[in-house]
Amino acid sequence: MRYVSITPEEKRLMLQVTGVDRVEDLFGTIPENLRLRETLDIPEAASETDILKYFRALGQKNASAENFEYFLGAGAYNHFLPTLIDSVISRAEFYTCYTPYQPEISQGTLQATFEFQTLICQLTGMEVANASLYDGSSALAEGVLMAVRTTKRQKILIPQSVHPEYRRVLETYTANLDIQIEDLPFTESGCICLESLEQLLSEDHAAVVIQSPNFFGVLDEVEAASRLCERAGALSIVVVTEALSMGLLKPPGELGADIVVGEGQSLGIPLGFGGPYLGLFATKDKYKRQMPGRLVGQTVDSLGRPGFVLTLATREQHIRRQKATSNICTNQGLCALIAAVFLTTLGKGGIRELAEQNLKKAFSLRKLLGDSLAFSGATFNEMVVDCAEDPEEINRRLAGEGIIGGLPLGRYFPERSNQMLVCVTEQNSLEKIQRFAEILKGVEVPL
Amino acid sequence: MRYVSITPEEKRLMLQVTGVDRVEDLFGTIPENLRLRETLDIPEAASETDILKYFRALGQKNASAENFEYFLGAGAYNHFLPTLIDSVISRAEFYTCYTPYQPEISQGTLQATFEFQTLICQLTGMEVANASLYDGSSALAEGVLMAVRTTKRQKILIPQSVHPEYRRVLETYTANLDIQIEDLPFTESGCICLESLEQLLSEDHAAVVIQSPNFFGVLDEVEAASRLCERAGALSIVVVTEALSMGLLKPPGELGADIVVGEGQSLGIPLGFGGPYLGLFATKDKYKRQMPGRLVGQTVDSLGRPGFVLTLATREQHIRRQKATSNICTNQGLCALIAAVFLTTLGKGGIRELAEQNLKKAFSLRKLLGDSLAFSGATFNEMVVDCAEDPEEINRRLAGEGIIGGLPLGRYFPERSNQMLVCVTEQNSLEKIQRFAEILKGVEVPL
Amino acid sequence: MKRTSVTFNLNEPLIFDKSGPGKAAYTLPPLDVEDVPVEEILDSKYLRQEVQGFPEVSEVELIRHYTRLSTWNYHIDLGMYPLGSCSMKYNPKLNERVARLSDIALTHPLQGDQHSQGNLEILFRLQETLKELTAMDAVSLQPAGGAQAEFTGILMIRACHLSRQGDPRRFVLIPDSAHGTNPASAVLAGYEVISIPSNAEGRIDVEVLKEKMTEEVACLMLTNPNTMGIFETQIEEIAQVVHHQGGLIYMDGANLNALMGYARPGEMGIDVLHLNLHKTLSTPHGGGGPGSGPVACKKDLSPYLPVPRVEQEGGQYRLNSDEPASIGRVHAFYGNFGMAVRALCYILSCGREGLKELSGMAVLSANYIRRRLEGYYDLPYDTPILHEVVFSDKRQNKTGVTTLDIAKRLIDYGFHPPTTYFPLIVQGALMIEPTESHSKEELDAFIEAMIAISREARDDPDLVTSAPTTAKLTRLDEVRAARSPQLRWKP
Amino acid sequence: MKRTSVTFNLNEPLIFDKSGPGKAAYTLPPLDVEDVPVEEILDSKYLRQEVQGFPEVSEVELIRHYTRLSTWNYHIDLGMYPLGSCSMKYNPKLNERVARLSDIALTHPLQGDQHSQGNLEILFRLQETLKELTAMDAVSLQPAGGAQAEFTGILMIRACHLSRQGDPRRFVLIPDSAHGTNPASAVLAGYEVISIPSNAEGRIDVEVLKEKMTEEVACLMLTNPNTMGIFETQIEEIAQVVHHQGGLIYMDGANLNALMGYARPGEMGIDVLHLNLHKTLSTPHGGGGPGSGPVACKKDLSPYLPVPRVEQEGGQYRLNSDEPASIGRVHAFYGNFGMAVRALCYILSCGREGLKELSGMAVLSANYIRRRLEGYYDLPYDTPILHEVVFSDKRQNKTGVTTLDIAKRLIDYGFHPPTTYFPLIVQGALMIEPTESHSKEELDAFIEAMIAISREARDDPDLVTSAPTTAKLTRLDEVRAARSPQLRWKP
Ligand SMILES: Cc1ncc(COP(=O)(O)O)c(C=O)c1O
Ligand SMILES: Cc1ncc(COP(=O)(O)O)c(C=O)c1O
Repeated sequence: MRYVSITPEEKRLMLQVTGVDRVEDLFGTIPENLRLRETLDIPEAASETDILKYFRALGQKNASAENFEYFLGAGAYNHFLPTLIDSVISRAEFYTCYTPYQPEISQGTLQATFEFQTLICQLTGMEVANASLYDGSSALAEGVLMAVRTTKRQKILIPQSVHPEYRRVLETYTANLDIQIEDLPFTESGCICLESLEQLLSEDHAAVVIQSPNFFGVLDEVEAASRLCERAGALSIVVVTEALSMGLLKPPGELGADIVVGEGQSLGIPLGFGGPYLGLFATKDKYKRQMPGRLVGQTVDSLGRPGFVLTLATREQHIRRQKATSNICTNQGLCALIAAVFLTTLGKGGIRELAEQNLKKAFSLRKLLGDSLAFSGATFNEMVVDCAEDPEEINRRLAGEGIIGGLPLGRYFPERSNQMLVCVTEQNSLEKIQRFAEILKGVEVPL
Repeated sequence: MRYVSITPEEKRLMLQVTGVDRVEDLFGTIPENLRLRETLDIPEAASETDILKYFRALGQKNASAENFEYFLGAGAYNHFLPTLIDSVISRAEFYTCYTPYQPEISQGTLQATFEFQTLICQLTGMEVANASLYDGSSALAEGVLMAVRTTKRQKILIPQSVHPEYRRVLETYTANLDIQIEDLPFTESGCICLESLEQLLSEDHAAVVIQSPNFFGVLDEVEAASRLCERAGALSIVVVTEALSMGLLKPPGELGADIVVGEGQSLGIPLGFGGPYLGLFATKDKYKRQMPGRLVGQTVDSLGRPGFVLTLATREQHIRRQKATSNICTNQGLCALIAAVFLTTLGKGGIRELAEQNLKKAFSLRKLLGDSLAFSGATFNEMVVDCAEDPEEINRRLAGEGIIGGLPLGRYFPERSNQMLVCVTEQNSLEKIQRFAEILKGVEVPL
Repeated sequence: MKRTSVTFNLNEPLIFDKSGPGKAAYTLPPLDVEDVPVEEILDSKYLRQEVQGFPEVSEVELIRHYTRLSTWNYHIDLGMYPLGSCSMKYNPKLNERVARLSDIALTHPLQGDQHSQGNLEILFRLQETLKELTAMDAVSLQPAGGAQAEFTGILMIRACHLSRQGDPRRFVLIPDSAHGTNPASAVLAGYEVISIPSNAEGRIDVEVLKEKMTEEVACLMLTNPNTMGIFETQIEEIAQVVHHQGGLIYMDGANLNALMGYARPGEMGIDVLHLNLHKTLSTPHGGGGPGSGPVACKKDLSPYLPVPRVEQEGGQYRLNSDEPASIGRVHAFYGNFGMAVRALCYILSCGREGLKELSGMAVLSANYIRRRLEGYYDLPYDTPILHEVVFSDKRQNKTGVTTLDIAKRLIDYGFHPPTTYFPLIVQGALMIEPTESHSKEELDAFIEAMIAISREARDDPDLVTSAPTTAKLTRLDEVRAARSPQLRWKP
Repeated sequence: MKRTSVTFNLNEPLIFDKSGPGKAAYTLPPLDVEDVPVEEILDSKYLRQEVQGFPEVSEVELIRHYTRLSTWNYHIDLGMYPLGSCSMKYNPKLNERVARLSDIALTHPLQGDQHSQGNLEILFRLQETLKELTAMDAVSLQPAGGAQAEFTGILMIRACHLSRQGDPRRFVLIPDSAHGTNPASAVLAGYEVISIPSNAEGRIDVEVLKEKMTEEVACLMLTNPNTMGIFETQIEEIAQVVHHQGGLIYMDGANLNALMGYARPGEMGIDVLHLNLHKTLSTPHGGGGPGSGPVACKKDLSPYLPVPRVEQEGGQYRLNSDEPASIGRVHAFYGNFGMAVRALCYILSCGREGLKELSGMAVLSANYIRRRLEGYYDLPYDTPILHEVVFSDKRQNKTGVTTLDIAKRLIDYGFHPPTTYFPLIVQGALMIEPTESHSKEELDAFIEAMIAISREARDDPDLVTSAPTTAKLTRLDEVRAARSPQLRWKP
């Protein structure tokens, strides 16, 4: 057993010190009848060689971005993963340490997290950001809970143009907390209906949730909605599933958002079949003591030297237990580090260039698709297409050409079974974009 | 340019300090007419994404051990590469540092090298080993030079059963040094002819070189030859191209070798299309001051604490210049670290188990091939097979079944154009061993 | 050989202070589509200026920045990290390699079952293995950590009560030794918490439990072995008491590293349970995650598990979201899949005997430490323990030395301190969980350091109260940090 | 911000002292063929006992062992490593990734041209690029390092003379500032060495050269820019002198990092040249290799290049060993292929402008250091320099401080010292080569440390002569090491 470091002779000595004859004797406090007599029905230990073979064989049963070109987004995006990231996060110093409870020997994680918080503030245009939550969906739930806590109101307005899985998570989180989730209609542009919002929004509402770019890819009415929220004393919660968009688009913070929640997967995290991802959470300074999750702050040590610590812990479960702002404990530390490395790698110029490439590539497809777009609103790198044929069938055809097609919207919205949510990133080539358009429209497209 | 860290403004400041206007001005000592006017005819910088694509595409034009099963050895062996190796050598602390000239800040490399030297002594059964040479072939050349230096004699006996490329290197190295290379015959068993050796060996001979297992896979007469050498006052030089064999076979040191040279590739180094590999060099304590290459020794610091330094540097070119024992400077440091990690991973039990698996798997093929073996001598994991057909043709057939066949001996020995040198390691499966035998014999083999 | 030397270490400013215009660490391929100006695609009202404050550094600077930062961390690959309740065991390198195989790592969660058979097999097989390990009937891998798993499990219990009786009930009983996430999760699920005191043995006080266990109680949420490392020997009686009142039992399985192959929660009357892949099953803690908290339950509760479920039929795997009784989702997609890959790799590497050996050696190591230190540190409970031991600083208090001081002094000896001041029922708790990973040499060095500190506390308390002296920083001012929080860099 | 802090660092014994029977860090698959006992396959006379003294440690112990060791090394990713003549530049991570692609890394050298087209393209393309970079006509990538390349190149010169005149000639001229490998390689190739003194400018004394350059001289072996970082401005005249006597010129191209895109040896009369991929082209130095020393030559000399050669014909690549005039082989297979992969990756990453920028910034950085330090350290030659600068310790000698002391003191300031006591023509040489990798901040910190040391040397020399005080060890006893060598562990 290569993961155990004690020889049989040392084991004997240790047992002697411990005063028992056999390891089994140490389990004496477990009632006899509860002790497992049989061996577990799990295979015998496999060798490294066989394990690698097994997982490689499993991999071959998947499609992956190594072999396919993806036109699929919907909350998980196939972006450039700079080599630098793995060089940094593969350092055991970063990935084998615990949450930095002992600041004297955790300054590496602490400073990196402080930088992450700063980068997220800059990206979102907000004043304060935490050290991460599980993913975008639970970040949304936490955002709503915080709004309820802060406003002491119980109603939430949210449109169907928020990622349906996020919405489902929100419903699960709020199900037993006397919170009412209400639907906010959207228009043909794909944006929320501002008139309806004006009508529906009342003094009972804790928050309005908007996603932008929304689930249909459309840049939504964040600024107008935030203004309405402010008037009603509700908080404006903006969800971003495509964090890269903020490299180019006006960030929620500049549009009046009170809380920005999002998914940081686009920031250097592999698609990874859905996780681990990175829940982003940013808000205004005045709400910082209401925030969920870990926060790193700057301070000095007893000799006056600057350093970092986990702070505002009185919000947290390990201090406040049932009164905590959230139950979260372990979060997504290493993914936050990934995002920090990614954003630092790209920097001011790169984040914009990358975002522009997404916009322009998606635009080139948009032009090719012309009148088959389902919504008229402006888009970033995703758009909904009306299909002449069953989208699932189109996807089968695409797969034959090494393309993973878009998301058949019927999977979430039965009434939209002829629509496909398509994503184009910097990873898509002109050649495949054209081919994709051809197959989608069932005709040859002139170059 | 991501590999440069100076901003345009900083560059301006630095130029100012330096007293020139443009970087070009710093090249003023290069005569006008020698300065390059044109831009180099090299492509423009490519992005990380495009470079990865390019090299992946190149990789797809190769066969590799990822997709093929290899029955090819001949000085380069497809063995198990424990994951631990890359975890260790990917630490920048190990791979981005220089030769440990400053021991105070190089103890990591120094201690690891000291452990490597010890492991090689243990494996070869010798008393002292150096910190590495370029590869097995130049290690052989250096061994012969050392024998000449030590004995002050000029003749060398060496059979054709030493790796032909090693022999070619030896010839290149000794071509201008008044050293005579003489041929030592071998018998039908594949071993050197001891009677001939007895006849040929004289007081003019500096050394006899034997490879074991030799190029034909046969375990050679090291002990008898060494005894004869001793009698004649010549040194016995033993070449080992399959270092793993010493995990099971009596090592040269126990058989009377004076110098052991070899290739350490089997010890955790990827096939790597032939390099970087690892030249091994070990000898008796009494010859240590005649050795080529770097040596790490234990000492104490000025406060009496134990530590390691490069030592016996007066043998080396940077001190002794034209009188040095060798011209070698940069050697194969990181490959020595790989071998140390490999040998430590396997340890006492693993090296034997791995070697036994090689022996047993090769034996299973040997049994299947029965009477088509070209030599009668005992073998470890390689053997020469007489083919009914052109071996190159057989290899083409094998390739169609995902198998890289053995080495057609005709490539080195025109008179052996119907023979193939076959290697079986622990990486070969029973299934492919059987299939290989079938195709080689052109018949179905009963299981 | 002394455990530590003192050497220099490079300081490093914030990355923002290294930024300079014109430096960059990235490259992108040239755009292959028509380069339409952004303003022609989007109205300028949508566009931001460049991101203010974003750094511009070269690749070299970036690597040096993070390399220097990294050297300021203590980590498992360096030495023992005996954080109680955290199971800081070795994180195998093979797990990391397997999780990075591109055909596994570069897969999209919505690419469809037919394109994901390999991944679905990983999820399914891990679920099956966890069922066997715990003797539970069904598993979901969706929760991303222990806390989220607790929340999920309690929601399932709630759903169960609702469907059985139309009433979710009102309370959750939680022992006072429980981890803070337990009450926090119960509240998030809409319950009120009733605390159950521990008895003199450090176990649940069954008499009190009987008293508090009414028909208004949805469940008892216990940890077994508990946070003192003590097995709840009366677990069967406890289960009876709770079940008798129609309640259910949730088990926080954070401490499963004590039981693998020796005992199974499913045979103790547990109804719902979570385990932490990032503790028991060796996935790295990553400086604060990602973790993964699979939830396991008995058949009765399985209708309430989150969706989607991974199912197998005729050798094909599929995702099924059509479960009307499900509590819904707690995470988009399928949770922290990458952690599942690592955990399965670990299980296959260890095998059935290996897993049992791990728990055995973890328990032996903890008991060995306890025995060797009990002469030096106060043991608040002399009940036998399994995988971890909790001391207090009572003896050291006499000279003014506290748990905090002892922890900081351990740093000077080259160790990460144990968990401190938890569980709350022990004043000045020092909670030591070695796990099975360490050599006897490493354990002995830790023990000797602890013994040396106990002597220092007696003979030279200032030495201890002024520790650490050999760390990069010493005793950071947490009050100041909380009073005027500096949570980000500003230009 | 101070550059360094002082912190603890873990000590670690030899791996042999951690060994214990029954521990293991490996696993192997079960044997799938018949398990015939070894003794039935081989006579026992062939078999050894188990390897005496081989360690037995767990995976955890192994990783901790090497992790701890690693922390004792200074390295490029940590900070500036200004070793003169070594071009210790940043080693890009992308190179490492590309070199590990399994379809490239797991290929057998003898698998045949048809199965190796990708690898052969790498070799071919790198050769072509190096030809362009140097203006030479042919390249071999076979030599595994600079020294082996020198040997190869001199052998080619020898073969050339032999074939031209039936006489290899007898001498090789080498400037006294040359690297030690130069004379050692010349002797290995069967020549005697004549040393050429440097003139007051630090350049080859052309008058002396003229004197020594006879028909018995096979070649002049020079380094350009030389080891003082000084360009041999009279290179054309030198070439004329040498060629006039039928001699050839070998250029040690270790310093090519000064010239890329600015000047090309092939246009200066150089006949044979080597360059070091592990210097100029960023392949990592690995604590002492592997390196790679491609040899380039003019058309006249190309018949003598080692075999095999990589050739292209009709889009197909092939290896050709059928070159009767070749000197033969200096390495089995094709040399250190993995380094060629990295170097090509680097060249493609930098591109034509990038390579030039590298050399430009390397030269600027060296000149900047020189300017800022020349007020504090003696500059033995005030000739303009390119990529490196050599100071001496003359001024510091006045208070008894030597180059060794300055070097050791730099460690306390968090820098790797420069190359010391080389070139030999400068007493107490301090040879500083920054390369292009560093930020101005890092360069300035180095400069300030050097200035501070010069002050300390004046005001408090003991501080300098007792350095380093913050390294793991200080001033190891090399005399003792050499007098009674302990070259291996023994039980
Ligand atoms: C006993 C116990 N329960 C629950 C948790 C919470 O787990 P997580 O951090 O994964 O949310 C922990 C983790 O520290 C724990 O030790
Ligand atoms: C000028 C010069 N020539 C030759 C060499 C030898 O190169 P290598 O170490 O690759 O053999 C060096 C390396 O230090 C050098 O600096």
